[in-house]
Amino acid sequence: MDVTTLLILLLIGAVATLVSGDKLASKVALLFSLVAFGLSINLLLQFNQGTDIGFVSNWIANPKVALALKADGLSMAMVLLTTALTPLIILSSFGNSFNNSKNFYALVLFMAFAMVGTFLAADGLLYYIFWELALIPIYFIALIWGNGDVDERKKAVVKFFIYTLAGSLFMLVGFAYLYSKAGSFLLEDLYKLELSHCEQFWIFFAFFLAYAIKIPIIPFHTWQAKVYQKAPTVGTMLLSGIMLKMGLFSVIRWQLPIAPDAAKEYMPILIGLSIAGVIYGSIVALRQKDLKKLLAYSSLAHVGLIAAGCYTLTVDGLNGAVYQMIAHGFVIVGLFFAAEVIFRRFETRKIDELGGIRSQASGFTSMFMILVLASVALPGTYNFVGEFTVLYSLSQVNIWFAVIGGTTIILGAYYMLKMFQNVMLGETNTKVFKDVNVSEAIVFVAIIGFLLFFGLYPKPINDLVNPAIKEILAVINR
Amino acid sequence: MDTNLALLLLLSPFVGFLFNIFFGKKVSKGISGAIGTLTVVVSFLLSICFFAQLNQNGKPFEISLFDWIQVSNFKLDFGILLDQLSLLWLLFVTGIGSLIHLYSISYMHDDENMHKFFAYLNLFVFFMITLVVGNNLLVMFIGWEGVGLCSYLLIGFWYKNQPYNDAAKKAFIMNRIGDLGFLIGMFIIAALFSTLNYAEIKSAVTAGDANSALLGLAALCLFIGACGKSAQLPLYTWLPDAMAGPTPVSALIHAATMVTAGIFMVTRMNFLFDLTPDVQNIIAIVGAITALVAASIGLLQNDIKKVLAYSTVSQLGLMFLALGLGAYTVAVFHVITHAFFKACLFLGSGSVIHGLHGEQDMRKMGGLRKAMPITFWTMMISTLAIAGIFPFAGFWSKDEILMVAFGHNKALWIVASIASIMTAFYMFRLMYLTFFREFRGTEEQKHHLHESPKLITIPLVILAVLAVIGGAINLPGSMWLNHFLEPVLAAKHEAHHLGTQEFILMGIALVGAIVGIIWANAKYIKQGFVPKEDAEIVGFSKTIYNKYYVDEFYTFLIVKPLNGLSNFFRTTLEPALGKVVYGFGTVANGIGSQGKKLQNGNIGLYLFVFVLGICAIITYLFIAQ
Amino acid sequence: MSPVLITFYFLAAFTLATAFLTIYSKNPIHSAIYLVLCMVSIMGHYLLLNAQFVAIVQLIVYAGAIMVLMLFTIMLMNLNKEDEVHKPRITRLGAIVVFILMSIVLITIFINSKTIMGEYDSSGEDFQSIKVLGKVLLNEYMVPFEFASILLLVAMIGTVLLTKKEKDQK
Amino acid sequence: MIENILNIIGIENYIFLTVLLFCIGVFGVLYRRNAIIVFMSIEIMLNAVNLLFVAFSTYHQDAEGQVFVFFSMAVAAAEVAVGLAILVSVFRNLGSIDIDNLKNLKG
Amino acid sequence: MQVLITIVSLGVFCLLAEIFNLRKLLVPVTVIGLLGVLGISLNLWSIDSSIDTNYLNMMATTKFSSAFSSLFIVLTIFILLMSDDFYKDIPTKFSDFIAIKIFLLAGAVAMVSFTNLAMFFLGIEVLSISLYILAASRRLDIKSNEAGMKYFLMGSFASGIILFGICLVYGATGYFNLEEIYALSEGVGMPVWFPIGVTLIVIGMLFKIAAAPFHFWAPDVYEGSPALTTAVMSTLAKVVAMATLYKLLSGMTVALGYKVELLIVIISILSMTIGNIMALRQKNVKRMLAFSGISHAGFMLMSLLTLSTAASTLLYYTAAYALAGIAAFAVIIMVTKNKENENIENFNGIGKTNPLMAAILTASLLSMAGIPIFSGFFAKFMLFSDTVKAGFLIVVIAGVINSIISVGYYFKLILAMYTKESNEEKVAIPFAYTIVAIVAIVLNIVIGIYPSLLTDLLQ
Repeated sequence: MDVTTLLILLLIGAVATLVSGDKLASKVALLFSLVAFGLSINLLLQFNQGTDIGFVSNWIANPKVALALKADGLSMAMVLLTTALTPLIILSSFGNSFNNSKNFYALVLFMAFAMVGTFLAADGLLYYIFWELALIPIYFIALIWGNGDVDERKKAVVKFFIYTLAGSLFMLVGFAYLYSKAGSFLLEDLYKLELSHCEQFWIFFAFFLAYAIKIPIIPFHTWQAKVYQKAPTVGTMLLSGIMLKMGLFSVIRWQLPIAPDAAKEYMPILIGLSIAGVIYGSIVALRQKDLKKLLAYSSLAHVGLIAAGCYTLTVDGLNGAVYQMIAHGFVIVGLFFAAEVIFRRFETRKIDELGGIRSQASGFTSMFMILVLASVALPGTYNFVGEFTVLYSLSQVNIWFAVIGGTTIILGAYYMLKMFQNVMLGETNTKVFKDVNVSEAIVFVAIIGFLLFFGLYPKPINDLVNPAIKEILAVINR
Repeated sequence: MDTNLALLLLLSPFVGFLFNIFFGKKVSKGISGAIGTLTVVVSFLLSICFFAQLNQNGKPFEISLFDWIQVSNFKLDFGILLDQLSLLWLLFVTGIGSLIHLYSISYMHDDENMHKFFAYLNLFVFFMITLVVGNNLLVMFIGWEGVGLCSYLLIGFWYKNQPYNDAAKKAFIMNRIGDLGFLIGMFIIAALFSTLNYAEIKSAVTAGDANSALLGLAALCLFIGACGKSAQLPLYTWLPDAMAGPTPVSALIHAATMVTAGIFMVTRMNFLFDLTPDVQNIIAIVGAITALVAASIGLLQNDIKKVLAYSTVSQLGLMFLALGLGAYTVAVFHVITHAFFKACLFLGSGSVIHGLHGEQDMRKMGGLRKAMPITFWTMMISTLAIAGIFPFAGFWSKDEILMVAFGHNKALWIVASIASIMTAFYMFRLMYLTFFREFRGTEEQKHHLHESPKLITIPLVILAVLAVIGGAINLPGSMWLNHFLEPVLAAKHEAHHLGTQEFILMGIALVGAIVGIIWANAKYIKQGFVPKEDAEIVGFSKTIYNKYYVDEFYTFLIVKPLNGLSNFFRTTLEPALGKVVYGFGTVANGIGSQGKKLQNGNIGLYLFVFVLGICAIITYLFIAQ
Repeated sequence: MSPVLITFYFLAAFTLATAFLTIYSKNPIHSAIYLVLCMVSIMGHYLLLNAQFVAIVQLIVYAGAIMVLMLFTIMLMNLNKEDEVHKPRITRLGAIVVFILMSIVLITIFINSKTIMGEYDSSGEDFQSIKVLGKVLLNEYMVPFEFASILLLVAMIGTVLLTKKEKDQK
Repeated sequence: MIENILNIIGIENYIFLTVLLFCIGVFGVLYRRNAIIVFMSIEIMLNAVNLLFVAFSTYHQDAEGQVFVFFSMAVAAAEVAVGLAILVSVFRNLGSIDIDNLKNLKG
Repeated sequence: MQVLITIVSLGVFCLLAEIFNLRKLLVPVTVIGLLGVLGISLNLWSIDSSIDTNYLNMMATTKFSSAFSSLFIVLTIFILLMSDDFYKDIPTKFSDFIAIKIFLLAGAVAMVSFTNLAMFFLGIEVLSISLYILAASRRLDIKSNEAGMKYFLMGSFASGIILFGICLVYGATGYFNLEEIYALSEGVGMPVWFPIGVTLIVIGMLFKIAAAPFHFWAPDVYEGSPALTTAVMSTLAKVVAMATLYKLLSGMTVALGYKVELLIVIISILSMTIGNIMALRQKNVKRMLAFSGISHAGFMLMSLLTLSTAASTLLYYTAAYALAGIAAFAVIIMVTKNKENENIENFNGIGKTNPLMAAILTASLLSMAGIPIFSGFFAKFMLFSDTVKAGFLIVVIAGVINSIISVGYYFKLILAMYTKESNEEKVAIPFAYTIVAIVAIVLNIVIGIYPSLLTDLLQ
C-alpha cells in the first residue's frame, strides 16, 4: 500500500458524495474522511516501520513529468494534519444546512484530495497542479455557500482567486525555468541543480510571490480577512487550517532547498517581513469588530511567525515552523468553529453585539477558553511547543528578532482575551444560548485533546518531522 | 516509590481540579470544597514527608518523567527536582494553600459557581507546584504561565462584572510582558549553555566560559520576567487591580504564593545573578523604589484590599532589594514570614468584607473590634508583624533586609526604612479605620455585624500564630534557614553576627515602626480623622490617591497609541493596501474602457492600423538597422 | 531608349493614372470605366511580356466578367450618382500619408537591395505558350486546378445562400 | 528566338510599378467609403500582383508564375461574387453601401 | 490527399442530397463520413510521409498535417452536430450551410497539408470565402451583414497582402514548392524580395489569427456573426491559421533572425495584452471571447519562438483551446438561443437552473484561463516551458501577467452563472448541444490528464 491509495480514496469519496444525494452527502463525506484518516494513520505506521510508501510513475513524456509522490516525515505530518482536520471540519458543519449539499461536501473532499496531493507531490509540475486544484473548490465554496452581501463576497473571493493565482503563476514560470535547466521536474533533480546567484534570486522571488500571497506575508495579505469573513465557516477552516500551510510547507519543501543561496542572502529581509506581519496582524486584530475578521488577523500574525521560522534556515526554525503549522491548524479550526457555534445561536459575528454567553453555556466557554489560551501559546498546549521552538530559532539568528517576534505573546494575549471578554463574559445575554451539542462537542474535544496531549508529549511529532527537516537542511547547506 | 509520591504530590491538586470542573456541579458545595481542600492537604502532607526525608539524608530528589521539548542543541525532559528551595516553597504554598481552601469553603459558600472556584484554586496550586518543582526553566515556565492563567481566571471569577474582567486581562497581559522577558532570558541561556536544566546551567556558569555581556542580558531578561510576576516597577500596576478577585484569591495568589514566584526564580538562578553584579544593582534599586512608591500609595488608599495590595507590592520590593544585594536567604525568609502575615491580613480583611456583605471601603467601616474579635486580634497580630514590631515574624525578616541594605548602601537603607515606617503607618491606619471608633456604615449593616464562622476563623488563627512565631526559622543566632538553603545557593553568605551596629539598626527599625504607629494613632484615633470623599481630595494627596496616575500614564503611552495605530491600520492602511491590489485591476479596466473607444467600429480605422502595422513591421525589419 | 522601353513607360503611366482615377472619381460608373481601362493597360503589359494567354484571360475575366458584374451591381443599386460624402479630412490625410509612407518604404527597400541588372536568363525555350501553360496547369497543377473549382463552387453556393430568400419565412 | 524582354525594361521597373499600383490600391481602400470603390481598389491590388507574377514568370523563364495568375484570377472572381452578394444584402438592409455607416458593432 | 478527396465528396453529397430531399440524412451521413475521414487520417499515420508524392508535390501527408487535419475534422464534427438545431428555422438553406462547412474543412486540410503555395493560397481562400458567407449568412440581420462586410473587406485586403507576399517569394526563388523554397532560403544572394515576401505572407496570416495590430476585425465580426459561425471562427479558423502560419514559417525559413524573433515577441505580448485588457470591459460574451481569442493568438505566437520543436506544443495548445472553445460555444449558443444578444446578463443563474451546462462552461473557461487539470493549463505550461528554454523570459512573464488578467473576465461569466439570480424558467436543452459540450470538455480534460496522447504524436 502506498500513498496513492489515500489520494484515490479521497477522490472516490468526492465522487461518491456527489452521487449520494443531498440528504446523505454529509454523512458519506464524513465516512470517507474518517476512512482517509484511518488510512493515513495506517500509512504512518508503515512509514514508521521503514516501508517506502512513496510512488513514482511516468506520466507525460514531453515535458517530462512524473507522478511522483514522496512520503517523508514532513509530508506525512502535513498529510495527517489534513486528513485529521477534514473529518473535524465536516463534522463541524453538521449544524448547518446547505443547498446542494452534495456539491458542497464533494468540493470539500476534493479540496482535501488536492491538498494531500500538494503535500505529497515530489514532482514540480504535479505539485503545481495539485496546488492550483486546491484553489478551485475553495473558490466555489466561498462563492456559493458564503455569507454576507453577494456583491461584496464576489469581490472578495475573486480578488482572492486572482491574487493567489497570480502568485502561483510566477511560481510556474520558475518551474518552467528550472525545467529548462534540469530537464526534469523531480524534486531530487531540482535539488541537485547548481543555479547561479542571479538565477537563484529570480527563482526564489518567483516562488516567494506565490507563497507570500498564499501564506500570507504582509503586504500580500489583503485578500485574507475579507475572504475569511465571507466564506462559510467550513471554507474558512479549510483555508486557514490547511491551505495556508500549503504555502508554508512549500517554503520548506521547494523554495528554500532549490534556491538556498538566495534564501541565505535575503534571510534578514524575509524574517523582518514575516515578523512585521506578526506585529501588524496583532495590531490590526486589536480593534476588529467582526469575530471572524479578528481571527483572520490573528492567523496572519501566527503564520507570520511560522514563516519567520522557516526563513531562519535552522533546524529549530524549520522544525518549529512545522510544529506550529500543525498546532495552528488545529487551533484556528477550533476558533473558527467557536465563532460558528456562536453564529448558529445568535446569528451575528459582531463582537459588540455579543457578550454574556458564559453564564449560559459553561461547557462551550471552557472549550473556547482553552482554544483561546492555546492560540496565545500557553505552555502545556502544542502551540507553545511550536512557538517556543520558532522563537528560539529566531533568537539564534538575532536576539532582536526573538524579542520583536515575541511581542506576539503579549499582543496575542491582548486581543484574544479582549475578544473573549467581549464575546463571552459580562452580564447574561438576553438571548438564549444553548450549550454545545454532541457533534459540536466532539469537534472541540478532539481538537483540544490533540493540542493538550502533544503539548505535553510532542516527541512523536518531533521524531516524525525532525529527520525530514534535517535532510532538507542538508540540501540547503549543500 | 518516591517517584509515585512525587507525582502524587504534583497531581493531587490537578485531580481536585478535574473533579471539580467535571463533577463539581453535580455534588454538593460542601463535598466540592472538601475535595478541593483535601487534594491540597495531600500535597502538603507529602511535602512534609519529602521535607523530612530531605532533612534526614540531605540529598535532593530529582527524577525525569518523560522527554519533552527537543531543539537542535539540547533536549529537555519533564523533570521534577525536590531540593531544599523547592521543598521550602512547597511547604508554605501547600500549607497556606490548604488553609485558604479551608477558608474558602465558608467564604464562597454562597456563590453559585463555588465548584469552579475550587477547581481554579486547585489548578492554581497544581501550577504553583509545577513552577516550584520543575528541574529546568521550561517546566518552571509552564507553572509560571499556568499560575498566570489561574490568576486571570480567578481575578475575573465574577465574570459578569466587566471591570473585573478588565483587571483580569490586565494582570494576564502585564504578566505576559514579563513572560516574554523570561522567554528571551531562557533563549539566551539555552544558546549559551545548550541546556535549561538548573544543575547543568549551574555547572556551566560556574565553569565560567560564557560571554558575560550576554549572561548579563539573560539575567536582566529573567529579572524582567520576575518583575512581571512579582509586581515590581514598572509592571506592578496589575496587582492592586487584581484585588477584584475573591479575597481568598488575593490572599493565596496575590499575596502569599504566586507573586513570590519571581523571588523563587531569582533565588533559583542565584548562581547566574551572582555573576552579573550590574543586574543585581538594578534589581536592588528597582526593589527599593518599588517598596517606597507602593508604600506611599498605600498611605492614602481607602479600599481595604487595595491597601493590602500596595503593601504587598511594597514588601515584594523589599524582598527584591534583598535579592539584589545577594542576600537570597534573607529574601526567602521574608517571603515566608510575609506569606504568613499577609495571608492572615487578607483573610482577615475577607472576614471583614464577608461580615459587611461586600463592603470594602474603610470609610464605611469602623468599630468592628467588638463585633469581630477573632478577626480583629488575628489581624492585629499580623499588622504588628508587618509593621516590624519585636518579636513578631516580620520584625526578624524585615530587619535582616534593612541590615543587609545598610551593609551595602546607605541610600537603599534609608529608602527601605522610610518604606517600613510608611508600612507601619498605613497598616495601623487600616486597623484604626476598620476596627476602632464607631461604625460608619448603614444601620442595616450594623445590625448584621457578626463574627465569621469557624471555617474562616480557624485559618486566621493558625496564620496569626505563624505570624508570631514564624521568625523562629531564621532567628539571628540559629540561622536555620541559612544553613538549610546553603546547598542551593552558590555563594556562601556570611552569617550575621549580632554586634552593636546590628542592635542599633534593629533599634532604629523598631523605633521607626513605632513612630509610624504613633503617627497613625495620632491622626486616626486622637483626631478621629476619616478620609475624605474622593472628590474632596486635592493637591499631592490626590496624586498619591490616584496612584501617581501611573495607569493613566500607561494608557496614554501604550494603550492609546496601540489602539490608535490599530484603528489607523484597520480603517486606513488595510483598505489602502487592498486598493493597491485592486489598483492593478482598476488600471487594466481603465485601459480597457479607453481601448473600447479605439475599437469604434470604423472599418477605415481598422484598415488604417492594419496598413500602419505593415509599414511598421517592414520598416523595422528591412530599413531600421 | 528602345521602343519597348517607351511602350513600357507609357503603359505604366497609363496604368497608374487610370488606377488613380478609379479611386479619385466621384462617380462609381466613372471609376468602373477607369478600372476597365486600367485592366486593359495591364493586359498591354502582359502582351509586352509576351504572355498572350494571360492577357486574353485578363481581358475576359476582369474586364469582361468582374467589371460587368460590378457595373451591374452599381446599376442595380442605382449608385451612379456623385453623392458620396467624403471621409473626414483627417482620415483622408491619413490615407494619403499612409499611401506615401507605404510606397516610400517598399520602394526604398527595393532600391536599397542589390539590384540584379545585366543578363537575365533566356533559355529560349517556350514557356508561356498556351500549349505549355496547359500542360503545366493540367499536369503539375492538376490538384490546385481542381481545388479552384471547389473555391468557385463555394462562392457560388455562398452567393446563392446570401441572396436567396428563405422559403418558409413570410 | 525572342530575347528576354526584361533585359530591356529591367525587373526593378516592374517591381516599382507593381508597388505603386499596389499602394494605390491600398490608398483606395483607405480613402474611399463607398464599398464598391473599395472592392475596385482591392481588385487593383490583385491586378498589381498578377502583373508582377507574369513579370517574374518571364524573369525566371518559368510557366508556373503565369499558372498562378489563373488561380489568382479565380480567387478574385470568387471574392468579387461573394463580396457583391454581401454588399447587396447590406444595401437591402441599410439602404447604403457607405462603409462608414457600418458602426453597429463596436466597443 | 485521400482525406481531402473524401471531404470534398462529402460536400458534394450535401448538395446532391438537397436535390433528392434527403435533408434529414445530412448530418448523420456527413458526421459518419467525417468519422470515416478521421479514420483515414489516423490510418495514414502509419504510412511514411515520403510515399505520398503522387499528387505532384502539391500536398504531402505528414504527421503534422495528419495530426492537425484530424483535429480540424473533430472540430468540424462538433460544429456539424450543432448545426442541426442551429439552422432549424431555415431548412431550405440547411444543406448549403453543411456543404459550406465541409468545404471549409477541405480548405483547412489543404492549408495544413500543402507543399505548394498555390494549394496554400487556394486553401486559405476557400476557408476565408466560406467564412465570409457564414458570417453574413443571417440575411436579414443587420449585424450579421455588417460582420460579413467587415470581414470580407479586411479579409480580401489581407488576401491581397498574402498574394503579394507569395509573388515576391516566387520572384526570389522561382518556385512555389515549399521544399525548393526551403532549400533556397539559406542560399547566398537571395534577393530582399524573399524576406519581404515571407513577411507579407506572415502578416496576412497574423490577420487571420487576429494578432495585434491586425486584430480589429475580430471582435466586431465575432459579435455580429451567427453564434455558430463565431464558434467556427474562434476555434477552427484560428487554429487552422495558426497551424498554417507555423507550417509556413518553419517550411520557408531555416532559422528566424534575432530581429524577427523580437518582432514575434512584441506582437505576441501586444496581442495578449490588448486581447485581455479589452476583454475586461466587454458585456457581450461573443465579443469577450473574441478578445480572449486575440490573447490566445498571442500565446500561440510564442510557439514561433521555438520554431523547430514547437509543433507538438502548438498542436496541444490549439487542441486544448479549440476544444474548450467548442464546449463554451455549445453552452453559449444554447443559452442565448432565444435571446436578442449574447450579453452576460443572459447567463445569470444558470448555475442553478442548469447546473450541467454551467459546469461545462465553467470548465471550459477555466481551461482557457489555464487552470490545471484542464488541458489549457498544460498547453500554457508547455508553451511557457519551451519559451523559457529558448530564453525569452520576458514573453513568459507577460504571458503570466496576462493569464492573471484573463481570469478577471472569465470569472465575470462564472460569477454571473453562480451568484446572480436567474429570471427565467428552465429551458429544455437540445440533445446535440449537450452531447457536443460534454464530449468536447471531456476530451479537453482527457488530454489534460494524459497530455502525452497529443504531445507524443509529433515526436
